[in-house]
Amino acid sequence: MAEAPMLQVENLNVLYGDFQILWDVSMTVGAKEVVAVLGPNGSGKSTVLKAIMGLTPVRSGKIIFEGEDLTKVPTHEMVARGISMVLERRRLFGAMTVRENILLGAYHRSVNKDIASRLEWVESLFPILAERRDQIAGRMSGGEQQMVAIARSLMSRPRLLLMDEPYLGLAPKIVSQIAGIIQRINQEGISVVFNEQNVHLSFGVSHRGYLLESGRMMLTGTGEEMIHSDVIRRVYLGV
Amino acid sequence: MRSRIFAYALGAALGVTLATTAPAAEIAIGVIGPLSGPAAQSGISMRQAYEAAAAQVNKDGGIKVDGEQKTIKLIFEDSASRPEVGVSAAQKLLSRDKVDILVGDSIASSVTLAIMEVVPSFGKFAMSGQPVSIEIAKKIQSDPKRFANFWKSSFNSDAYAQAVFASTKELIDAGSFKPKSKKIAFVVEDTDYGKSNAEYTIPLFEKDGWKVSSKEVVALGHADFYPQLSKMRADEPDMIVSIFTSVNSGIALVKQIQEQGLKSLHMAVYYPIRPEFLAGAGSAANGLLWTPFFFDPVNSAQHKAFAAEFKNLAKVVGNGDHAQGYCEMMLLLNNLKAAGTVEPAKLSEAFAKSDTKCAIGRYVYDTELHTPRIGADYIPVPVAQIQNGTSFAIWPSTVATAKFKPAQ
Amino acid sequence: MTISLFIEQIINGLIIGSMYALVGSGIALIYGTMRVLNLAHGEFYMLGGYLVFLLVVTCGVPAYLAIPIALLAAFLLGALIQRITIHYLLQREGWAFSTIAVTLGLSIFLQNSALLLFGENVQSVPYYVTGIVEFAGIRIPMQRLLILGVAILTIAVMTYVLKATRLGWAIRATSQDRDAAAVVGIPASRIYLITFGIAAALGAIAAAMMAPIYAITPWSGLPILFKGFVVVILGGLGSFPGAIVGGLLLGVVEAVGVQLTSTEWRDVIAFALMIAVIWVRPWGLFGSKS
Amino acid sequence: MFQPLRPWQWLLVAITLAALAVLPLLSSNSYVLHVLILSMIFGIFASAWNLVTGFAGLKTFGHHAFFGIGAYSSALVALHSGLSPWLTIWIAALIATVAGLFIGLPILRIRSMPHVAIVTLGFAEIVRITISNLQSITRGELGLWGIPPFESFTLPVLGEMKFSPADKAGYYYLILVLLVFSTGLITLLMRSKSGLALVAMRDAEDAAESLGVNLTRHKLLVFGVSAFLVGLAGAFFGHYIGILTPSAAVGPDLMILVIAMALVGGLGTLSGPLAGALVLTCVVELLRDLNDLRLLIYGAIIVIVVMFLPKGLATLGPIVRRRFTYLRAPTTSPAKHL
Repeated sequence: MAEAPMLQVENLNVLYGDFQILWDVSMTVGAKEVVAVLGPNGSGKSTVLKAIMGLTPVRSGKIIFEGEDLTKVPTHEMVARGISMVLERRRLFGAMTVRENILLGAYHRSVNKDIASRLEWVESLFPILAERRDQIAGRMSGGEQQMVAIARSLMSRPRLLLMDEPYLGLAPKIVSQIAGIIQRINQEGISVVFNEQNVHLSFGVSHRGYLLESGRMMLTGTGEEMIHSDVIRRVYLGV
Repeated sequence: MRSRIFAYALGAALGVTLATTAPAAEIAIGVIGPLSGPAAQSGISMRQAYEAAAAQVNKDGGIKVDGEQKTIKLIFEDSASRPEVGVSAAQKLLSRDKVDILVGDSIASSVTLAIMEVVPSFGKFAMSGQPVSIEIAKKIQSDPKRFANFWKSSFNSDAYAQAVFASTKELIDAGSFKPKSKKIAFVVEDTDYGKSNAEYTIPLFEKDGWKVSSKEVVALGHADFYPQLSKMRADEPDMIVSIFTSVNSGIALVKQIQEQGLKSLHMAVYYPIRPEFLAGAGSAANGLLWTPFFFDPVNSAQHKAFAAEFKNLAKVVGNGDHAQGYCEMMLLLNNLKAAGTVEPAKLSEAFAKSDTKCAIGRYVYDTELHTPRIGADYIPVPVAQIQNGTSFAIWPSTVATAKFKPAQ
Repeated sequence: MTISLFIEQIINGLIIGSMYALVGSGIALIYGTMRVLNLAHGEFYMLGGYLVFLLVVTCGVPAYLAIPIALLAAFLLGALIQRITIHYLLQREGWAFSTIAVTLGLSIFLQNSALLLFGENVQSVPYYVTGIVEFAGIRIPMQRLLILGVAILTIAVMTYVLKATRLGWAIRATSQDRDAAAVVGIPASRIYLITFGIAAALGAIAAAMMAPIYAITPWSGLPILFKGFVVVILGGLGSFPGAIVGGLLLGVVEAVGVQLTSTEWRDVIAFALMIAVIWVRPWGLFGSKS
Repeated sequence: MFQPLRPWQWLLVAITLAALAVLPLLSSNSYVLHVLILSMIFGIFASAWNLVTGFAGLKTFGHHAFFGIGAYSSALVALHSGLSPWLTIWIAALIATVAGLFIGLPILRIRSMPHVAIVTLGFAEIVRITISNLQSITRGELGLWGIPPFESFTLPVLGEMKFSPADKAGYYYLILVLLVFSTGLITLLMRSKSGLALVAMRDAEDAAESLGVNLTRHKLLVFGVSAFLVGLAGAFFGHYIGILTPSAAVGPDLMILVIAMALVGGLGTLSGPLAGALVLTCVVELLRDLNDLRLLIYGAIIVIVVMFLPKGLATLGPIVRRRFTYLRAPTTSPAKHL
């Protein structure tokens, strides 16, 4: 059992109406691993993460986390199982303060014990947020908002963190800052799955990657292996 | 024959069973009135009263028509106080049930006006019930040939205006009401009833040197009169006239006038006629003047007798609507008896000559307007005052059971 | 117009306006959290009135007990209705329209159920408190002051719940971003259920307080629904504080309007104002553009 | 949906029309004709509302305003100018169109469906209260009466076309012609470039916009045509019933009725609203004896249809067919093949 990966996704099929987005997608994530899901625009990267989290209904396939089948578990129960997610474009509660946003991360009954120590831990990762705690979240810069979103998702002390396009729309300087944060989170013992279009950006922090094209898993491997793969070249450069 | 079969098939397809025409020994009278919707309470009272009158006649062996003794059969259809529903109901009664006579609407003037568009082309006799709108009479007058066989069984809407004005004038002449500035305020409901009654009343007062200080038109069922009453308290009118069909509005207004401490003489039109008014308004109603006080089973011996008889016939406690409805149906049946036929022209002749006494008065027609005459000798439109929780007629003197008492 | 008359009219307006605010805030809460326009909201008001009537008049329960019981019943009824209709529609395509359509059907259904159960009769509840307060030429009955007091209390409690409780946070979070709320562990469907119940209860509070003044009929919901719409448009659809301010504003405008003109065109003015607001500021007079 | 009809479909349409055309020759029962005439009036109304709501995706709740405007305009113009109703119904329809464009413009600025719903409801209330308050012109709630009926004329085969409550053949054929006209106009519009753009925009507004479709113009065109047809139906209604009151011609009940018809028949289909109008008009007449239950059942119908038959009665067909297919050939579910 100890050999089984932390997260196991098997033959996932997802449809929007009559349009099939994912075709038999399978992947695994190990404990304390950072995995990047790569793929061009519209390849279904986001859908993979949303399907794992239960935000998108799954037609067929299985999602197994720490030996438990989570395929039918509703989104709001996921934090109780140890999975948390940072949504695409931050998705903060814009009218609420930074502190309120972060505290909501510990909303679920299973994780709203010892909130003070969780808050302390999260604020130690993002000292700037402690200073800005009373600011309205919607009025912050993109990078700051991303930090709030990550802080919020960490309040439940997840064992697996899903990040949907964490670099999207951020300035290069901020991107490297976020990359540092991902590494920092991973050092805390948390597995991370994130998706990203840019191959080189992805492999700075990830141990392993998956390549999606038109809803199908094309390739997996370490950064080094993938960068030199013909498939990558074909998908990205149209060769 | 073929057309009958087809109509039957279509009828069956629509789920409509074609009514078998009434057996020869019955006179079918179709009645249209509100059995649902905002006026349903009055409509249901009218239905009970019509049924009681028909039952009375049938108990006495029916009516001899064309040499044959026949009983009365009433077929009721709902109008929900809506003209287009009333038109459908009339269509159904005239062409499906093939009624001999149509009565409608029992309450709503607008439905009556709509039914009048339908009946003449079917060549049947028709009569309206409680509707008072003068428009009905005007319509009859506008085309006497077309409406030769349409008769009203209630007086015209200006009767209330005259009662309000004449009784007020009498109170002033007798010295029991002394207006300081001759200012009058109106609070009326946004229905034809409210607006047209105000329209007839205002000129009578204006001609006599009164000034209308405010005219507030509120929605049907409106119940918060504070803004209007605050305004009036500042104006200090000598008299307030309120006209509602909704008892709800009436109760609220009377209570709120008391709360605001307004001292004006208050004359109400219509709503205190409903039995639930006194229960709702309680002591706030004391001193209120109102019209039309048709039915007084407490103080009028004649009405007391009617109430007992009606209780016996209908098994319900009679109210003003019952008295009117019973008298209207009796008027129709008496005239039917006199004519001895359902033929419209003959029936109209009987109506023109009718002189029928009933609990609420004596029915004699203005033959040009096809409308019963009003006045002390015919149908009085009495004004009442509520004194210690009971209504007493105070005007006209011929029917008065008490004297006006100024408010303390 | 004298100053005291003017003040009296403002007070008249605030009293009625506070009731518009309660009804409007229910519409705003429902729209805010689940983006559903509830055309049956007037019927929550109507049913709340009948509940109070049944308890106070038919069963003789004292008002201070009857009103909380009626509130609870209205809450449960609202939640039940949400669970058997809106709940399923929200999971389907085209929910924005189908939810409006289903609440329209519900509204007619509830009106006519009330008609069958309670009849056409106009029902009324006796004043909860009697007496008149008089100062500086202004007369206000205690019953009306009670209305204002209860409205202020209700708004204060609701504000506290929304700002400072776990449930309130969950409602606000869900209304701002359903997915983000789900991701942090907030069960959206349960929040929707509770919000619907709370909105129904807010309508019932308004009905309970108005029952001694505005009598109860199966149709009393419709005019109040239209007022509620004007209120939420003025305040910005979906904004709780906006609905409160919008309600008070509408009440005062109406009362002062009666003083200055006649009552006849009051509703036309209210609707025209509403359309004008949508034309120039679709997000409401007090809402923010985003 | 707007493919050219196949031969058998043409045949079906022809048979239906023929049956409707000969009906008055077979039955002189004016009550049956009355019910059918009402069905056709509401059929036009429901199809025109469906044009805006079902096809163009603009969810409005205030179309009864155009019905009332059409009804009152035609009646008042005919009453005061002495023009024939044959002419005034078209004038009235144009007036309703102008009103439609007037309210259509602000609505098109709004994307939010609830705002559109509230604005259109509010607009219709303004129209209703205004008609009700302008008593000197409209006689308010008492009802505008004395509306001239259509003039009779003689046709070669069918004989004299009378327009009277007892002999409804004339009204019947006229509304039948108007119904065919309205259905034809809607079909033509939906098959045109505008129609295609509309359906595209309903399904994906942003996509259609990026393709360079001028949404405002198309939406406004549809809104105008819809108001025109509803106004026409209203104008006919006025001359037919002979009396107009604000609550009957502009009341919210009317809109509720029409919404129920379109929903029951199937929103976004051509025949749905027509079928819904026929079914519900007959149901309303059948429930006449049930008085208070009438509207109760009606509300329940709307709820049930929205909950269980989201595409109206039209969905029943495929459901039944699927049942049968399933019984005959219980094949594996399609998901397995993916």
